[in-house]
Amino acid sequence: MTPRPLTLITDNWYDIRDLSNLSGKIEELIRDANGPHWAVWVVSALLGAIGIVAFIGGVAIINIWIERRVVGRMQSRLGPNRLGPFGLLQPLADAIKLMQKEVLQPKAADGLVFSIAPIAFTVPGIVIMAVLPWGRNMSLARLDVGILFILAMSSLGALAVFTGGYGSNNKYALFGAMRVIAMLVTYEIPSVLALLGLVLFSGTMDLADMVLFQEKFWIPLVLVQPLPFLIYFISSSAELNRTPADLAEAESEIAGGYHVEYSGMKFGLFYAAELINAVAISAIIATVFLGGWWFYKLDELVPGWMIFIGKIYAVYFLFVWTRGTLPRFRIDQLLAFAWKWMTPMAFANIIVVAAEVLIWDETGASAGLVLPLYIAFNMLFAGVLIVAWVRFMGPRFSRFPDRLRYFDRIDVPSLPAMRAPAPAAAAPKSGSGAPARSASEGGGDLRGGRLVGGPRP
Amino acid sequence: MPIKSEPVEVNIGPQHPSTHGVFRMVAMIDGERITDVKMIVGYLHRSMEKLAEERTYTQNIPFTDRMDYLAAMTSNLGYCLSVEKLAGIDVPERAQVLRVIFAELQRIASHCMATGAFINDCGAWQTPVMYTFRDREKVLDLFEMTCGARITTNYMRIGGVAFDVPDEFLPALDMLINDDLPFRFEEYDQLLVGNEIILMRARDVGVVSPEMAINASLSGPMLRSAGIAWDLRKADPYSGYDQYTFEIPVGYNGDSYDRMVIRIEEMKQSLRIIRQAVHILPGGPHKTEVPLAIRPPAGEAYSRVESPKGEVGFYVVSDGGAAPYRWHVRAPSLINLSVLKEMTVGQTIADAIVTLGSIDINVGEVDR
Amino acid sequence: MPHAATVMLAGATVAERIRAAVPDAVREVAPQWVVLEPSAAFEAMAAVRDDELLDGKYLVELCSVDQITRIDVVYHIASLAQNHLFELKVPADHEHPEVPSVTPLWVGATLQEREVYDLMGVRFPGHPELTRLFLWDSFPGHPLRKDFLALPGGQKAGLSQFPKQIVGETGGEFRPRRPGTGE
Amino acid sequence: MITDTGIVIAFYVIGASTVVSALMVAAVRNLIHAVLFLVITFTGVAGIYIVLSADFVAMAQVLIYAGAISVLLVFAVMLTPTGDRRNAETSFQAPALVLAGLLLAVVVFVIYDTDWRIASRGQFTTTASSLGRAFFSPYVVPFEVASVLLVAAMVGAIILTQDEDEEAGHAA
Repeated sequence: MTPRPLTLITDNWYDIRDLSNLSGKIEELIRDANGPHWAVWVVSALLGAIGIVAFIGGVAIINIWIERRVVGRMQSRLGPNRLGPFGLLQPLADAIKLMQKEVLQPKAADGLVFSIAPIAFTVPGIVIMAVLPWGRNMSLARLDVGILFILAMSSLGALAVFTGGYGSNNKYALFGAMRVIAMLVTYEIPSVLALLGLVLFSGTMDLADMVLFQEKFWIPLVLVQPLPFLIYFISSSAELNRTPADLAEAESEIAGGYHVEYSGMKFGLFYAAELINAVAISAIIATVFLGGWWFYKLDELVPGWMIFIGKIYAVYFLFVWTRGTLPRFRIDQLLAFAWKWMTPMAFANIIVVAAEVLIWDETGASAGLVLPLYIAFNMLFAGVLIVAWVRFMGPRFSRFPDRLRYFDRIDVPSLPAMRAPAPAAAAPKSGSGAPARSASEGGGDLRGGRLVGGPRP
Repeated sequence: MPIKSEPVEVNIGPQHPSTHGVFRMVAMIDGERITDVKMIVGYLHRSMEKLAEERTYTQNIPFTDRMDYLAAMTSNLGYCLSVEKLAGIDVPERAQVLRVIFAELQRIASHCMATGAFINDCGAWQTPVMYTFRDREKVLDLFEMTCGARITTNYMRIGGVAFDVPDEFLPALDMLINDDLPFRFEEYDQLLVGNEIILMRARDVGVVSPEMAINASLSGPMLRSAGIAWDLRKADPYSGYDQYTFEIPVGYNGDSYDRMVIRIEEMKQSLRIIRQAVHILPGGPHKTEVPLAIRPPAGEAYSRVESPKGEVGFYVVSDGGAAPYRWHVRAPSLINLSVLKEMTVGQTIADAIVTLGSIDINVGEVDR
Repeated sequence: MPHAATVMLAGATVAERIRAAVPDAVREVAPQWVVLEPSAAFEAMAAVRDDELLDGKYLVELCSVDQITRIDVVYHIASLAQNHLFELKVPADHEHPEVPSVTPLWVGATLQEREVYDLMGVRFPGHPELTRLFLWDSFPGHPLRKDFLALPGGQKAGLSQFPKQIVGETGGEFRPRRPGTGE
Repeated sequence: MITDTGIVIAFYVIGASTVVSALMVAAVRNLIHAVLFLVITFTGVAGIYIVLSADFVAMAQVLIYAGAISVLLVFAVMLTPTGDRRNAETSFQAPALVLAGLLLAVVVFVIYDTDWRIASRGQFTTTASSLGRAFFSPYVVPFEVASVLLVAAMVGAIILTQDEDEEAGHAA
């Protein structure tokens, strides 16, 4: 909004440590040539937009490859490895294939809504990139309310998913749409509250200032705020429709959900936007929790934007990891998890953080003393809360002998039908009574998946 | 202020990622809750029972492969047993042990598939399927080594097995059952059995009461999960199963989770059986000489084996000719489906998918 | 004690128990099976299921055999508690076969009776939903019958080869069954 | 006064699209379409806030109205039976028109009656912190009253939607 004075690290425009030098140089040239003052705005906006769109194009292509290779390794297979070196050209081939495919539209679909949804889904992920601090001075739009902007944009993405699901006029798609709306309402709250704790602690909503805060105190905020990190990670994986919470597309239940009717490049847009959104959320986590472009003294040697991208992909790997590992929740379990665990925990965290900030402000203690104490306390707090929740509020199963019985023989009367009848239903668990009653219990007990005792081969 | 809702009719299948074949479930859904379920089968109906009346007894063996194509060996075995019972044929000792080895290997392969697909239905992103398929492939490699086919093995013959095992089979088997699979099953235990999300998804989902299980003629893991200790390998031993030491795992709750754990445990028990079978594998012929166009005396025989899915029974009626007069298959997949409605009504779609996955149907066997 | 094997009960033993409960239900006693009167078959089955000695709680399978002059519906019934198995047969008329449904006794018979109806044409009065299981509603005839040698009227296999209107038991063009409408 | 040409252009473009989509909300027959147009209207209003360099309000507008309120409207529409989704021949048309006309009159009157003064101070530099200070020092009572009101509304909504039968079922 308000242009800030440009403070360059070095004056050399070719210094790749900060790409804003280049754009600053161009702006200076325009100013020196007495160009119209709006030209500075337009040119810098265009430059940034081109950079971000180029980055996103690369991301969409390379992330397909990364995701498939990484998940391939997790699934004990190779993943794409034929096309080009290490299969790097596979995403290009996929993209070309998707572009060639005919875009089908159901006859009864809501035409405009159906067509606009993939675009509306792609935009928020791209726009979020604009407010991120890519380097010390590399924010395309440095907003005072950067975090609010991010939250606002990511809530729009879910609306686009709903639009697609509704417009397809398909029952599965509508299920996906309804699920995504329910999840949006639920997960918006903990994710906002989680980031609120950070805002309280760092005292700013400006993303660049948050990075500077972490640089100033030499500490990534994830250490000080472990609980918000978990909450935000989980709720954003729900917002991203990734596996522990991919209920909106739920391949095995509703066969793809909101994008079940999409084909060709419309589907391709959904697919790419999903990856872009994942990178955008990873970038947010990298910025506010991991310190963005700052990494101790490394950012003086390596370009900050490279550190930032490295951090983005570290977080992105976490997303791929959970996707490759975990089964899916049921929708009611997921919503219950959000309401019954994440929201109360986030509130508790805010109270703790507020108290901590107050103490720090009032006592004026040095950061070197306060921060390690806070780290220790917050880690302990998070651990205690999680363990207590699992102990006291974890799922209860109605009948839970979590083990099997083992029978090594099925004994019956030697001359059936000639003998006295078996007493009916001795054990309530065994319908006909006799097998469970007369069989000797052998082997061992299965508890927690481990066989305890008993003769084993 | 009650909210009025309209029930929606949703087709789950025949083209659906989680129906494991062309199986169709028409569900009336109120919100996400299922109020009524109809199953529609027959997309894979090949009328094997009619075709079999035109073919000789030996020519019918390949049909049994194509019924439960995930457990071809056990179907083969059941059919051969019924004809042997009808014609009074004795099977050599070596063939019996080989049959046991292959039937148990097939059980491992089928349960691998069932477990992986079940977790996939729970929503895991293909990873468990890949893991279990990796182990299933190794078993199928052994099949290929022995009879040249991986899926539709056509290995059992009336009076024995088609080929003796090749020389390299036993070392490979030894490596598989002693080095590879025990480690893998431990891995399954660690990854799956205690997994919180799987517990939440599968515990108390798709519950069958023991009374219902018996009344609905369920068999296999479905019956055992309900707490009924019933396994034909123990109750009605065939092919010398009574000489092996093994245990049958039995659940308490009759829910999907129990069925999954039972399958994992059964794989371990199968390993035990195979180890003993390899140990006692005798020499001698692998097959009794039986005329290719065998003509059993007029009569009928019903014989059954414990396939991975449950009790596979073959009811063969002979009129003394070279082809069976009537050939009926008791297909466990079909009969296990009779409680589908009771299990799924009142659940959400997600639970219904998990329930269907835990039944472990094979559409080839349902439709025949 | 050796492992028990399933005992196949002799027909006479089973017939004796059935006669004790339903006097005139047994038509014929064979060494391995018992032939029941269709009229009293349901009562006999109920007796078999609830009998203390026979304990036929578990219907192993249900199928049918076309015996040219009649159609036999064959029941294999087992007791899991006592581990025995026996066989009952209910003959039905070949032209209009009808056998009382045992669905009220064993839920497991639901799909198997539908299968028998579909492929052999035996009707089961008392079945809650007796529709074809595998074939579509307008399929002409019942293929497992011995007199079903080819499709009638020179029809060829393949769905598109069938005429829209077929004089069959249910008739009408092919359409997927809709739940809840009884079609 | 806004003098910058670019900002004036932006104001008129955003204003026009906001007004047009607001009109479409009333005009379209499909309720879902109406909600989607409403989202565009909300976003347009946020755009106007940005033009007025009130970035915090703009973001709150997008987050709360476009993100949350519209989702609630979508919920309401989806929970409406399909048959009741027609908004064409509703008997509320005439009263709604009257109400809208009155509202317009009030707004126009206020616009003309207010003495619009050009702000003496410069642009906001950080609207978020100024807003926060304003909320918590001079306007703390209205702020707190508003939040109490919202809590009361939420409790009321929960009680309204609770099914009586269900309640009885839980008690039993």
